[in-house]
Amino acid sequence: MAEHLLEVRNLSVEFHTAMGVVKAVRSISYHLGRGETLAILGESGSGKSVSSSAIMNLIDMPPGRISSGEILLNGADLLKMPAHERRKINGSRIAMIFQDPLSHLNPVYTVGWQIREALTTHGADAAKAQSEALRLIARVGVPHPERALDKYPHEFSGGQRQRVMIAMALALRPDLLIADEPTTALDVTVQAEVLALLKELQEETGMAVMIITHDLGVVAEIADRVVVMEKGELVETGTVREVYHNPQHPYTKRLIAAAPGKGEMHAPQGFGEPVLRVRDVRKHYGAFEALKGVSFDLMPGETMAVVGESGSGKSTLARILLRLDEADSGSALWKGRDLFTLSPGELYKLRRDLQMVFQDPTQSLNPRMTVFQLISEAWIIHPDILPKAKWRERVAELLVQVGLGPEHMGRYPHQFSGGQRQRIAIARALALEPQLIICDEAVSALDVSVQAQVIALLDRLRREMGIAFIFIAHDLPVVRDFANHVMVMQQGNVVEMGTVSEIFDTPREDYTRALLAAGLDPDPDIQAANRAARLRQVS
Amino acid sequence: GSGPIKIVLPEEADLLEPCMATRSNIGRIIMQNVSETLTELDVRGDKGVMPRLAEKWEQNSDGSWRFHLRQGVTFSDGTAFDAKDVKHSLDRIMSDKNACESRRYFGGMTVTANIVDDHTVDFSADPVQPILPLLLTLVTIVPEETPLEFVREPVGTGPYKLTDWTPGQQIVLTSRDDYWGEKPEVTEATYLFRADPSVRAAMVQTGEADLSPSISQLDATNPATDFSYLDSETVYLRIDHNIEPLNDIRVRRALNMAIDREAFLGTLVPEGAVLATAIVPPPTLGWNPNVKVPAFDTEGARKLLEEAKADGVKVDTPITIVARSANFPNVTEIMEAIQAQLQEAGFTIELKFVEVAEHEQYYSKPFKDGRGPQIVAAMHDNSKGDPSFSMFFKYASEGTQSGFSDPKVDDLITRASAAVGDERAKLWSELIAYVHDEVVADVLLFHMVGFSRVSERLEFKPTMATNSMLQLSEIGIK
Amino acid sequence: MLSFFRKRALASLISLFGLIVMVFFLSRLTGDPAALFLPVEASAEMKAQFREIHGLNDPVMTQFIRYAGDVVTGDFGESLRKARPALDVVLEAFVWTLWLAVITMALVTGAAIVVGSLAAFRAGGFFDRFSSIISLIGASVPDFWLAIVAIVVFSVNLAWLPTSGTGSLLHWILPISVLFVRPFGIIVQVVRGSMIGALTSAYVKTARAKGVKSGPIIFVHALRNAMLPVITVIGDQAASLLNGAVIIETIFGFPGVGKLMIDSILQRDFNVVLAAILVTALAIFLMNLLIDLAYVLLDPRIRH
Amino acid sequence: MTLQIPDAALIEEPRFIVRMARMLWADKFALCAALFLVTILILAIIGPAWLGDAAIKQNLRGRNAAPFEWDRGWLWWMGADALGRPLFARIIVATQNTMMVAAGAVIISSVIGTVLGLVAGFSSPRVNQVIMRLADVIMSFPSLLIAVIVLYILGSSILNLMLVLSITRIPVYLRTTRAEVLEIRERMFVQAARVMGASGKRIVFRHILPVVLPTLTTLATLDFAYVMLAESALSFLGIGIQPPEITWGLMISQGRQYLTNAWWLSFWPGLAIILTTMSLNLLSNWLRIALDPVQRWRLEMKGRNNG
Ligand SMILES: Nc1ncnc2c1ncn2[C@@H]1O[C@H](COP(=O)(O)OP(=O)(O)OP(=O)(O)O)[C@@H](O)[C@H]1O
Ligand SMILES: Nc1ncnc2c1ncn2[C@@H]1O[C@H](COP(=O)(O)OP(=O)(O)OP(=O)(O)O)[C@@H](O)[C@H]1O
Ligand SMILES: [Mg+2]
Ligand SMILES: [Mg+2]
Repeated sequence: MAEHLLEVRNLSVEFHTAMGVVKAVRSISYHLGRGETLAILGESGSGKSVSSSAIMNLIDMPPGRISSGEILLNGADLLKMPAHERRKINGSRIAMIFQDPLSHLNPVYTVGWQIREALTTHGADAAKAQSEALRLIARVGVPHPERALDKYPHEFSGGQRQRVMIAMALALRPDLLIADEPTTALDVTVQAEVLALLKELQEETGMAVMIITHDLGVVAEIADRVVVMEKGELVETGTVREVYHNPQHPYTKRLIAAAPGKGEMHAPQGFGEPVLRVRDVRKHYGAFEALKGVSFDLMPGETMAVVGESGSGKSTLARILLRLDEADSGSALWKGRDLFTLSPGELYKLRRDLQMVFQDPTQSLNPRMTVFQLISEAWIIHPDILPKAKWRERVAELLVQVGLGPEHMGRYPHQFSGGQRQRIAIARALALEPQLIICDEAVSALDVSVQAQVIALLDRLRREMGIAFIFIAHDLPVVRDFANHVMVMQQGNVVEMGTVSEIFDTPREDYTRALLAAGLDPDPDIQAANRAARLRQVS
Repeated sequence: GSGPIKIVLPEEADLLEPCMATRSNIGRIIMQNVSETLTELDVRGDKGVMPRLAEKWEQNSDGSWRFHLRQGVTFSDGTAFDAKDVKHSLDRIMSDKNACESRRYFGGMTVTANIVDDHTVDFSADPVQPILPLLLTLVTIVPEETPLEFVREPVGTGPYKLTDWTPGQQIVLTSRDDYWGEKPEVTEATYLFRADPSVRAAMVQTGEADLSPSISQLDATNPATDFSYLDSETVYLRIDHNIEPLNDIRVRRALNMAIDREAFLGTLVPEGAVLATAIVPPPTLGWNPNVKVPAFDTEGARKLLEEAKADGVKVDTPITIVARSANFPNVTEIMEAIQAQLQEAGFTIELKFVEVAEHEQYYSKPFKDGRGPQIVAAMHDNSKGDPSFSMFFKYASEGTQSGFSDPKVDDLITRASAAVGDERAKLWSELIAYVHDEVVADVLLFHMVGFSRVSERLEFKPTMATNSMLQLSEIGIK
Repeated sequence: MLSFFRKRALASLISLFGLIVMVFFLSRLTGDPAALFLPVEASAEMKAQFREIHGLNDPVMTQFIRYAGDVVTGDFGESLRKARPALDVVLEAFVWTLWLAVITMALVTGAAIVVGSLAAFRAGGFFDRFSSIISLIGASVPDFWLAIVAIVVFSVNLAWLPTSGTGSLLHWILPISVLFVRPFGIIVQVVRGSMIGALTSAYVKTARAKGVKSGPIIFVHALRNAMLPVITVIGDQAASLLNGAVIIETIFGFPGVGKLMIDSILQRDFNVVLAAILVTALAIFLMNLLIDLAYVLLDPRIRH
Repeated sequence: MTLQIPDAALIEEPRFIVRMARMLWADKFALCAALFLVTILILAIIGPAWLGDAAIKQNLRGRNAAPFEWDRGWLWWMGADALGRPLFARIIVATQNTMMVAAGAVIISSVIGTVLGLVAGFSSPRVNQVIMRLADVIMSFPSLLIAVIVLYILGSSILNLMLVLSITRIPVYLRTTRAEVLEIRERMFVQAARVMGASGKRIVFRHILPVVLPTLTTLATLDFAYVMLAESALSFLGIGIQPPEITWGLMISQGRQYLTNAWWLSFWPGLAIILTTMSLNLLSNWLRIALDPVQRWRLEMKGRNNG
């Protein structure tokens, strides 16, 4: 067995909470060879992040406890190693890309400093570290690398932060890279670049990659073998092709069946007056122009998907529409009233109509409030929506709608997995019964089965209640399934706008075409063919 | 032997102005060390007023005084001392351009100096001053060039001159070679200032200082170095006679009887303290040995109160005792004990402790209108040997701190102030007895003692005047 | 940035002026300096004369206008007590206080951050309990106890250090040690509390994943994030030292501004009080400005 | 379809009070602290009625009696003061005044300071500027001067003293709160609340305040000690509480001169202050953990292990 780089045997992890012990991971075993790529699939909350944290020795113990098992790296049990030896392994031999880049980057240091630290911690000198950092950040495709090194995490877009995390993890060319949903916030072109980068490094250094993802396309593109988890247990394992073509476990079957991008495309819906009319919105951060005149109309009951490269201003647009940031110029007429000039009082009344699901679920939930408090806060703020007696019932209902259970009501955000947190955020937005929901990567952290479920829910709401959506996403198949209209953005500009079918079937702009081409197919065979075709093109 | 010494004092001198030398924190440093006076009171023996810069003096027939000055005396700036300096010194004190404190001793009189010749000066006073030579113990002599405003570098004829003054830290006096008198053993005195008594005591113990004129009774534990001395401070309760029930003499008598003065000695008040029967301490002219401390008699006090009550005096009205925090050692405890003793006799007493500025408002006139019955606890210092420095202020109708008005008292004060010799002593004695026994003006408590710590290498005995004057020439070095 | 400074300076000037006005008028309600300067036996004429000389007889408004005019020309008046320019008196004392405050706070800050951080790192552990007890005793022990006990032990019994006074470096040891104790106790607790939060953040996990050692994790990653409340409290403690450590100055015979201020307040030496407040206020305003700048430097998310 | 989370959901979350009690039981230090504080509170209420007379009974012959001389009777076990009054009784009687001044001053200053800090951190730059400069002014106003002025003009009483001490403590809370608000208001969950239409008040009190509160509580507990000692200093200068009222601070200041001869005079009240501060602090540290969902397991785990 010594040929395996990593071997996890009978690993069980449990957490202590007020309501008893949560067994997050139950006796799972898998292995990973040198140069191999293992994808871990599984529903959100199934213990993917926890098991990889266990490998990194990052579980807070207590409250967590590794109740059984061993983790062998080159045959040595990491769990039995003295602390200082263990520490030397982190970063240099095993590195990790975290799921939630904003909270995992230190807010008070520049990203350059944080990348350099990874290098200097393991012995690089300052000058070397600087040049390496520059090389890395350029390699992961962050624009203006020199300047980027001196910026702080909050000055980046979600995708850019994720790339910073990737650069940091790759800094020391580890033997094993654990990537926890490394591409959820990346647009498809960048995603393709990053995946190519991983492959390249794998070839160069024989690095093994353990990738946790919900995106079957990514699995198809990069993985050799797959492990599927459900409720803390390992339910299926095999090569990518085996699992895709011949799933055994009902969950796996369901997962593969739920892969998006196969349904019918929605036709445009709304007729008559648009509910939201955005005109020429501009925004500067210092000298940097994040939005360069964005205009569009949104019809009632329609979904406007916003796709485009990471850092193109999508989140900025969302924030501006909600008056979380002030636009420099332009207007946004919501049912005829300009959102940008409303007084605080008027804005308050409109707030319940306009809701948002943020890109970063961890940060957008108050860590001191229980799920019940988080969701019912909406009704405290807008008391006319629901009488207090019905709150419990309705919270339970909402939780079920987003794929959680009523029993989660008393828990706090840190006790959930990333995807679960995102669902809480969605439930919170729904609680206000708004007429427009802006979803910033709202479903990218969800596994495809839940994603399908949530999309179905949103779609139903859209149809039944006429809620309009601005749907910011990188995942084109999801967009294809859900949107009526699509707006493609690049560098603060709208490059193309049209109905789903126009964009997906007859894209006009090169950038749109490139985006579509970079999309990944969940079928490993198709994906392999695509890749081969791409390589041919390049050469 | 001879050599330098270090003296640690509780309070820094904020000025070293000769005409302010009557203030104790200043006088302690410069009086007779830097600035001398024409005459000097003998505080160690009973020689009374002795010559200093004046060799002798006599009263002229018109009541003015002629002083013959010592010759061959020079100031520390090198100029010679003569009659013009004397006149200027007096004029300067009397000037209204400054706030010279010594002037207060000349309240109600005009004194002028007339130069007869270089070494003779006539002082005429209106009204005639029988104690002028005593008053002149308070007039420090400065060179005639001294401006009317306060100076920072005192120039005097004394055995020492100021050589260093670092405010907040130290003052250094160095002995003069050209001093007219005997050369003292202390060649240099460094004054240090520490407000905390236990630190002062510790400094002498560790050798960081040689002399601390005042330490706490509690620290005075080493008989080899620690001495107690009667320090001329008198603690008393000033009664405001204007407000019922304190306007009734029986009530005032009861106050006096209800306090067990003896019980304080050796407990809250140091052993050596003397029970007071007058506002001035025993060696003062006219101190009356026949006046007796009121006997402690709670029952008697209670009876007197009941009597007064029967006559309709509102003895139940709460009486406030106003005391000043940190006025003297144990002031709070003493006042609390007094309060308890008075309550025992049937009084209703409230205590009020205030800081110095507020205390002053209760103590001195004009008193506030609409005040309730009040007693002010205060401490009075007279080491000058004559009651005139106290009696007017404390007891005359016009006196600033007087709580009553009695024509006989006023008359006695006027007559005693003008009298000389035995007559003067007799009148003061009469006044003291009258105020104490007939008027029952106040509740006199203790003449306090102070404690000093003197390094064993020094030869020094503190006196009643040490508080306000510490002559370095009296310190011997073993 | 420059406009920030200009605005800040203007606002500070206005509040400084307000402070002076307030102190000027309020202090004059608290009694008559003449009665205190002159002995109790002084006659009414003498008191009147004294007031005349020092211009205390004029209406308070006139006095204020005169004072304000003088201050503008840099004249802070004379000390009644010391018959010297009030500003000289104050500056002399303030230098001592400033040194005392700066040295003490530098030592306190260093020590408290290290101890508080380590305590937070193993919250609930032995070192945490131990340092908590020590620092809490420090924060609540009466300072004169420490001062007197220190003198008795180190000066009288052991004879290692001088009891009090100034002069050599040795003289600074006791006062600084005694002054050290309380701010140390307070800041340790604040650091500890703030660090416990910071050490559980996700970015600390990232650092651990990078293999960063505990030392840098505590003192580089978490500490800077935890510093906001800490520097605020450091500022508060420094301000109270700048206003003068009365007890310490009194016991150790240290000629600082605290004792000066107390004496001047009790003696109603208004010019000195005003000058002292102006000087210390200026120092405190400056310090607060530095602290506000430190916020921005420490946390890039805070913008003005 | 509902996704089940293993096991966890099955146990119903216990009631708040029960949970707090369990967590208190889990931390024995905090438990002792809480018991001590409850005792103090009871003594503060019944002290004056219970031992009021014993505390003022003077006995000059028994002055400065040493502690632990058991034959004098239990009241004297801490020794006696300079007037022979039993220190034990005096400390108990003084609890009421001490707690009133200290708690009063700390509560007033922390509430005012915190509210102003929240306002300064959350509202327009102009309001911020005004409040912050006001804080500067108070901060540079020497507390003794405020004391002299207020107590001179209004007279010295427990209430006024409370007022004086609280004025001087406002800036710490104000500045601390504001500094934290500046950072917290940039956090995402605050923005999420804004999107929901939460009013400024709600954001400040529901979302921001809980994050600042632990730091403020730490400060407040330490301020208890500060206030009690400051009160002692004021008494010593003759502008604070004065006899026959008693507080621990006053007892300390009265015992000051006896420090080298009869240490117990100021030792016991000093000890009372130290113990009170320590208890408050232990309790506030416990509370910080108990109220923080991310930290709470520490106590819950222990509760489990111990009980
Ligand atoms: N500190 C904690 N306390 C209690 N439960 C926890 C804690 N951390 C994680 N869990 C639980 O452990 C389970 C596994 O979480 P994990 O983060 O591994 O999920 P995941 O598979 O990564 O999901 P996702 O894809 O949504 O990120 C979840 O049910 C979560 O609620
Ligand atoms: N506070 C800020 N200061 C400076 N620049 C900023 C700030 N916030 C965002 N930016 C910049 O604005 C650009 C747009 O950011 P935005 O978050 O809108 O991107 P996005 O389209 O949402 O990208 P992603 O898909 O990666 O989330 C980015 O280049 C980012 O660096
Ligand atoms: Mg996860
Ligand atoms: Mg974004």
